[in-house]
Amino acid sequence: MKLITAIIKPFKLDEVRESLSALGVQGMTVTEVKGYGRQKGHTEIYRGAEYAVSFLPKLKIEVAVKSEMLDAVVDAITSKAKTGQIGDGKIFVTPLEQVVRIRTGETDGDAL
Amino acid sequence: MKLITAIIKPFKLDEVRESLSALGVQGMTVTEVKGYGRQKGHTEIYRGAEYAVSFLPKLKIEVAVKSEMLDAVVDAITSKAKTGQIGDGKIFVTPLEQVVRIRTGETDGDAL
Amino acid sequence: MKLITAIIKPFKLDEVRESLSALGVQGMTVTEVKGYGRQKGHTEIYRGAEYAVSFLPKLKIEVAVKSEMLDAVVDAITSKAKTGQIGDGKIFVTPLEQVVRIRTGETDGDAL
Amino acid sequence: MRIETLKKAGLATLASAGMLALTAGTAFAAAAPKDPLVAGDTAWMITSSALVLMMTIPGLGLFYGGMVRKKNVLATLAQSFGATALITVLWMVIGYSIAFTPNPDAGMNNWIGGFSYLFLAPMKLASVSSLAPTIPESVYMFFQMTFAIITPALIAGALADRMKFSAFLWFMALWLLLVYCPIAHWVWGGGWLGTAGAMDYAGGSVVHLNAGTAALVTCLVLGKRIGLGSENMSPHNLVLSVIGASLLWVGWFGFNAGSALTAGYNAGMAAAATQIATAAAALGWMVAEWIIAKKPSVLGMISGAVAGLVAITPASGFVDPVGALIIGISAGVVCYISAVWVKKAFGYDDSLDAWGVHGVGGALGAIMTGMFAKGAINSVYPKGGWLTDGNFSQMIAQFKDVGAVFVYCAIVTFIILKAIDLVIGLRVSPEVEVEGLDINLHGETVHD
Amino acid sequence: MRIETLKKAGLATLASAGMLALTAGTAFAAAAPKDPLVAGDTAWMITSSALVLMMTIPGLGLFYGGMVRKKNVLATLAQSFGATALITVLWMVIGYSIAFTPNPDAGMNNWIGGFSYLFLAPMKLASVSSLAPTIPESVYMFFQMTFAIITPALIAGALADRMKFSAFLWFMALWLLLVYCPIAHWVWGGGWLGTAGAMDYAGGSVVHLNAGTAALVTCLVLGKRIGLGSENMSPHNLVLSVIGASLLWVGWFGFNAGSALTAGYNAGMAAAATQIATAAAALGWMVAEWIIAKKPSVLGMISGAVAGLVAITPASGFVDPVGALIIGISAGVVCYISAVWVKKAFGYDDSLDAWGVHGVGGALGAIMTGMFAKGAINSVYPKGGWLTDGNFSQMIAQFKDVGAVFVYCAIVTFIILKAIDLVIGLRVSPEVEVEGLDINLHGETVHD
Amino acid sequence: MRIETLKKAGLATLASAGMLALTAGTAFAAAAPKDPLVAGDTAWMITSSALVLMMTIPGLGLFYGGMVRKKNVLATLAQSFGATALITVLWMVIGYSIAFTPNPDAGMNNWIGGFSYLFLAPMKLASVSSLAPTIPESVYMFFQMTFAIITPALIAGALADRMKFSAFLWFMALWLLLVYCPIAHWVWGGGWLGTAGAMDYAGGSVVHLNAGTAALVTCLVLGKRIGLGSENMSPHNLVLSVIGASLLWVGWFGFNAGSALTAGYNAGMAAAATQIATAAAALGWMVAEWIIAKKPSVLGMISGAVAGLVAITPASGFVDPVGALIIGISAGVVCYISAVWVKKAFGYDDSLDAWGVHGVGGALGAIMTGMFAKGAINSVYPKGGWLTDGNFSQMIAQFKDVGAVFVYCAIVTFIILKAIDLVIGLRVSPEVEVEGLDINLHGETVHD
Ligand SMILES: Nc1ncnc2c1ncn2[C@@H]1O[C@H](COP(=O)(O)OP(=O)(O)O)[C@@H](O)[C@H]1O
Ligand SMILES: Nc1ncnc2c1ncn2[C@@H]1O[C@H](COP(=O)(O)OP(=O)(O)O)[C@@H](O)[C@H]1O
Ligand SMILES: Nc1ncnc2c1ncn2[C@@H]1O[C@H](COP(=O)(O)OP(=O)(O)O)[C@@H](O)[C@H]1O
Repeated sequence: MKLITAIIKPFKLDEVRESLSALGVQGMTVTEVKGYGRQKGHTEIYRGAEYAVSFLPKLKIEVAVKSEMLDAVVDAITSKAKTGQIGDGKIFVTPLEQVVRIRTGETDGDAL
Repeated sequence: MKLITAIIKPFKLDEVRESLSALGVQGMTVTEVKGYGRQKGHTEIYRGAEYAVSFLPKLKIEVAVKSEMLDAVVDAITSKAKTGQIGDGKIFVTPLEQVVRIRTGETDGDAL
Repeated sequence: MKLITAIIKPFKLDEVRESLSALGVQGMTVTEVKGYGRQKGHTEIYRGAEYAVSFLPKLKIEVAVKSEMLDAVVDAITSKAKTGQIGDGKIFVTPLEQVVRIRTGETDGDAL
Repeated sequence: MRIETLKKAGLATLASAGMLALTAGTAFAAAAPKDPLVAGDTAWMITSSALVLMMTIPGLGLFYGGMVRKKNVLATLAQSFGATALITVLWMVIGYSIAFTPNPDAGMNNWIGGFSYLFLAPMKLASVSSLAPTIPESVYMFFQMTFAIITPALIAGALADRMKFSAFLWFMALWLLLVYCPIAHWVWGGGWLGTAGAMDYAGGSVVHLNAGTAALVTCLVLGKRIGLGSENMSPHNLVLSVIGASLLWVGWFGFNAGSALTAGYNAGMAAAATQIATAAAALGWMVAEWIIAKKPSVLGMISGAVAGLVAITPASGFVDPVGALIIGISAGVVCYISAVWVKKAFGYDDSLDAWGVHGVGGALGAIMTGMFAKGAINSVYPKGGWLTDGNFSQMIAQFKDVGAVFVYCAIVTFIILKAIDLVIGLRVSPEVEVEGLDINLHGETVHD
Repeated sequence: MRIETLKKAGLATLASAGMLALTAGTAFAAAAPKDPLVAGDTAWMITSSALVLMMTIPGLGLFYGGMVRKKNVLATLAQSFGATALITVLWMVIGYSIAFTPNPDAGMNNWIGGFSYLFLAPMKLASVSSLAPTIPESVYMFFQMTFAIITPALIAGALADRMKFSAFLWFMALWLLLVYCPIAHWVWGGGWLGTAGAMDYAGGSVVHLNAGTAALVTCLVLGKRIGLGSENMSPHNLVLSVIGASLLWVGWFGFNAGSALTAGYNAGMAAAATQIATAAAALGWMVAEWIIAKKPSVLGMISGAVAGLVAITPASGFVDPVGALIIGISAGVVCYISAVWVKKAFGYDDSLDAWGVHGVGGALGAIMTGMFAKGAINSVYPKGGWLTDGNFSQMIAQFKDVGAVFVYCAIVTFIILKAIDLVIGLRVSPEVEVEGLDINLHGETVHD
Repeated sequence: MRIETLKKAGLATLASAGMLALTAGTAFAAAAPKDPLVAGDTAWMITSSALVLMMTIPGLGLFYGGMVRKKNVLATLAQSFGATALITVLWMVIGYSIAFTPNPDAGMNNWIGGFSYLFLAPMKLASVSSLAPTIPESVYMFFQMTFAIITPALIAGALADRMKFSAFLWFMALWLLLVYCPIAHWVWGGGWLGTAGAMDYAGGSVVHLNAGTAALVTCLVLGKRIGLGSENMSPHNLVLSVIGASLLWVGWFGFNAGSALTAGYNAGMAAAATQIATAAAALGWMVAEWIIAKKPSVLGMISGAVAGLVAITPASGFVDPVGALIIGISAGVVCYISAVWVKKAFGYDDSLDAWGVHGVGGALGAIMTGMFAKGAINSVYPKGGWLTDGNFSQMIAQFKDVGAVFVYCAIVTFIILKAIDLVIGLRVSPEVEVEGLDINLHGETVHD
């Protein structure tokens, strides 16, 4: 199993979620994060003082999938979250050794 | 070492934390997240317009443990976070290659 | 490639970010989290009732790096985030199997 | 009505009702049926009514709303707002009639007002109530309405986080008619307690002890919040509570100085006493907490201010500045003890301390009025109080007042709550309570 | 000016202008050029002006600001605040002159006021307008200014989340001068609609229908918000909206009871009617929503209250409490339908329901004024309305009023918007709209 | 006191103190010791006092609270609220006496008032101060109290985020008694500056320059906030600041128009001037920032409004609308420069620009009063100002006023601060400053 972690632009969430549902992914976890990268931030004005805000709001999506789903899910996220503008974000894939569904105690594939 | 990531219902935090302390786990990190899954969300009313809120508030707990603690910790979380209702959440286990305690520079087992 | 996850004290963010930039790290993702550990929390007063707040505000920094950068980055974080006081935080290193830049579809080393 | 249109209508300016206001201040020297209206008094009393309304919305709503957990803040605001709407209509339909108009049966009048003012039918443009002889009755009715709104709304502090909204509205309606209206009539409307000499300038017993007692009964009937003692229930946003407390403080000048019903010396002295007592109570609570709990909390400072406002309510208009100072300090310290230590000791869950602050503060104020009233401050009560003017008998009148309100209110409130519980149930389900009232009762949340 | 300095200057107290206020209430019996000023009326009208200002800042700003998404809350507040500043200056420069001073040409006066009050030059310390004969003209000018501020500011509800701030300010300025000032003159300043017998106590057509119509035109010209229907656009923080609605309610006593221009019977009855109608409308919307949508939303309760305030605006001062009750209930239910169902059916994006509440509520109120006005409540209009006093002709006058305001406003608003769009563009770029107005237009965000 | 109880007591209505208010407006024509009280003036002055109180709580608290970082918002609110409580009591104990009652020694009276009003002992129900001859002294004392509260509270803008709460309270107390009370006496209480002809209607020098000067000294003594220049210190929630600024604006009518002490022509003209100058200043700052920094920030607009309010404070009641317009525009632009560019250039950390807005704006207003005062607007000062009436000598009086206040205030403030620092320390520890004042000083946080 793999844990796919994607950093995306916030307003892309709904599109991504729908495309993953279409692939049969039944769950995901989303966190509000701040991203620093090639995309420049903005400045805020405070009575003449300007503060550089270098971190931009992003969303982090975490999806645990069976290994065979990996490519399809990565492709779906890549295509749906893309605007072609700088700052579209990244996808990270990490190995996942074990999954448990708390409600039932089911593990691994059954737990997803 | 393993990194255990659990998505749980928010009001279960205190119970889970206490049971982990009892096992000798000395630290954890908690993030407010929004979860999408089998558990249905709710709708919000806005002057007749209804917005489906499909993401529900959850907490993500991250605990780094020595490998030998893994099962005990997973079991403790499973039993304490369980309500038996849909939406109780998941536990994910990923390999952890290195840990450093910033204050002292200690690494791995000593750093936990 | 490796995914470095560091829990640090919030006011250390700017120093850490600058030192990583100096090393050539071009991006990172930051999340507000609450940490529980050896550092004691505080109590809040509510008309005589005291509530123990055992979780303290921390920041979680995630940086994906090529494996050869790993030690330099861990060292930089360790030295910059350190105050020597309890609660300085931890660094966790996990394996990273794949990275994709959403904007371009570049993968792995190129995507960082 | 713009004056332009007055002229259009071909009327001489003096004939217009608006102009009577002008005449009012002057016609004494003239002949003919004099108009009793004083423009300055009317200006002050409409202003006072608006100020007292502001105490409830948004004042009280924010004061309470900031203290609950975030998942319940909108539900808490909905209680103040809903109570305001509901009680306004009920007051117009029947409340004013039974509280502030005379009962034709003089014996009955001791207990309840008349029924001839249903829907305010007899209230004409130029009606003037004998209870407020220099302002339009429409204004007096409105001013009293704002008191009738805030009194039940105060109870919400004891039932926060766990009552159904439907049950809440039924409770507000029944309590208004069965508890507030009779008691207001007893003390202010010509009933037996006023006749017996009770001094209650702006509602120490009628408003605060009354609401506080109902709050105590309600939290006992409802039971504790789920998670009390284990979960962190500290106020989610005290910024809101500070705004609320500040607006309560500002609006309270309508409450206390407005209770003079005129814009004169009495209103001025009541305003001064209110300000002094409130500040002294805020300091009193702050210092007590600083000594005992080591830190002066913001919640403590604003709670102290509210305690001072409550305690000076019956006394303002009767006491001088020094009396106000003493009452204020006492209220700050006593209510700190009652909200913090007594509640802990007895273990009831008066969530936001409606009893601890309003009940205790109201009773304290009523009794201290008997001690510190000064004949020289209010010529209508030339005998003054016990410590100031040696008139011990006033203490008895005050205790009688406090006792009567407490007992009657406690019993009837209990009956009302049990009846509602039987028919539709008082409390939300545990799931709803845990997930939050906002989303479950109103379908909304704060998205911050 | 402190009185101390008065005495320093060696003047007898009576000679000071301040003292004239004192004399005013009394000089009738004396000889000499009597001073028309009534201190009580002046006190009430300055208070009223401050209350109406509070309706816009912070009232309306918060009411709207809580309903938008978090990324636009500061921009929404900036609209109310900026409009207040801009319109104040324009009103002083020219607005008051063309709205409320007579045009020397009597024919022209039907359509527009005179131009001699530019920069308020003729307004001296002791000037008194014939439209408000017992208060200083400075106060009357200020009171009317606060109406001129809130009316255009109301339109912001329809253009939320997508208009440029520069275009917004141009729109406010042009609309004030080309739409509001003429219409205010027609109805209140001596123009043709007032002469034709339209009853509009405090601005059902001049203020609310007018702003509502402009809102409808604006949202049609601007088009829908990006993401409407797919994105969650529910209000980000209804706590702000509840504060806003509450301050609107409280401030509205300045609006309606202030429109009596005196502190007398008319003001009192207008205040009572306002309170009753508002509460009834809040309940009306709440009950309708509870039945249809199964939950009484907080947004619904406060929207209902605002609908009631709007609908009673033209009627207050003409109707009795029962009339107010009927108008209130109707407004709550009708505006619920218009804001929820009609908007859905037609599909325009009146983001915060400026048309649905102010336009529809204003028109409804104007028409119901024709039904429920009572001769006994306002001696200047002894004929009363249709259902109360059988005077059907008033209905015609009211429909004429509504029709004239709607048609004129719709056309001129459309032209103004198109002109601005041509020259500087009305709408922000899609990127700005998606990322948020706060950071892009004002360089600031809320950091909660 | 309800009138019902009056009658119960068997007194004729006229004998009641409440009724005197009625008589007041009318008794001129009658015989006997006439009552000087005017109900309309009293109504307005109680209202004004409540409005000025609202400026501090919650107005100023929110204005400042929204500008600090989230970890300090409650501590900032605690400063305003605590100052209000503390100063109220001190004012009653001694402040009013030394500021506004005459010193029996005429020479001393130039510098400080008398000591016979400790605890307000001589103030009876029907006392009237010679400084405000148509309202109860209780109201005059209360009105002046609200000025005494807000003036020290304004200083909090310069010490935000880093002062101990205990030190803050000591500072408020000592500064009130050693700086504010004497200066108020000099200008308004019969002291040397008023005698010398300084014109300061509502406190340009007494309140704003005074508080601003103290702010400058305080931020120099305290030193900069940790992290200034590197950390993001932008305002955490400007919604709060907009509410605060709006309530300051609304409340300021009590401040300026209330300073007429009567509800007459002077109050009206002062209100109009206040509104115009404020709006003009908001536009002035906005336009200046739009041109220079490319974006009109919300913080800029509200800061401009406050600058306008400050600058018109000494001038309102002396200038006509055009004078107000000029003062307003000047204030907006000058304070923008002072808060943004001057502060940057000199590098002091006047965190929330208490000096940049109140100090600079107050001095500017005082001087422009000397230019634009018009004899025709205030009959007590028939000579008017320099540019309007050619009376250059007024400029000298104004500069003297500004200089005296600046020098005295700066020196005494410095001494007070050093003394407190020596005894208990002024500043929190660096750990506390970094972690936040809310949790460390008050044990509370905002849980949003
Ligand atoms: N090395 C990295 N480690 C973790 N997160 C990263 C890294 N690089 C970028 N990110 C995340 O991806 C987001 C987008 O990256 P950015 O460099 O701005 O644009 P792009 O994805 O188009 O290259 C950043 O805001 C940050 O959240
Ligand atoms: N495949 C997944 N990847 C990541 N998180 C998931 C996944 N499936 C579920 N979750 C998380 O677990 C939570 C609970 O899942 P849900 O399907 O609602 O109920 P249950 O755990 O009872 O099966 C979700 O809200 C989401 O946060
Ligand atoms: N086993 C753990 N797993 C995950 N996070 C941890 C763990 N131990 C500590 N942390 C995180 O590191 C932070 C600092 O840890 P703490 O024990 O307080 O101090 P120190 O890092 O100085 O030993 C905690 O607040 C928590 O966020």
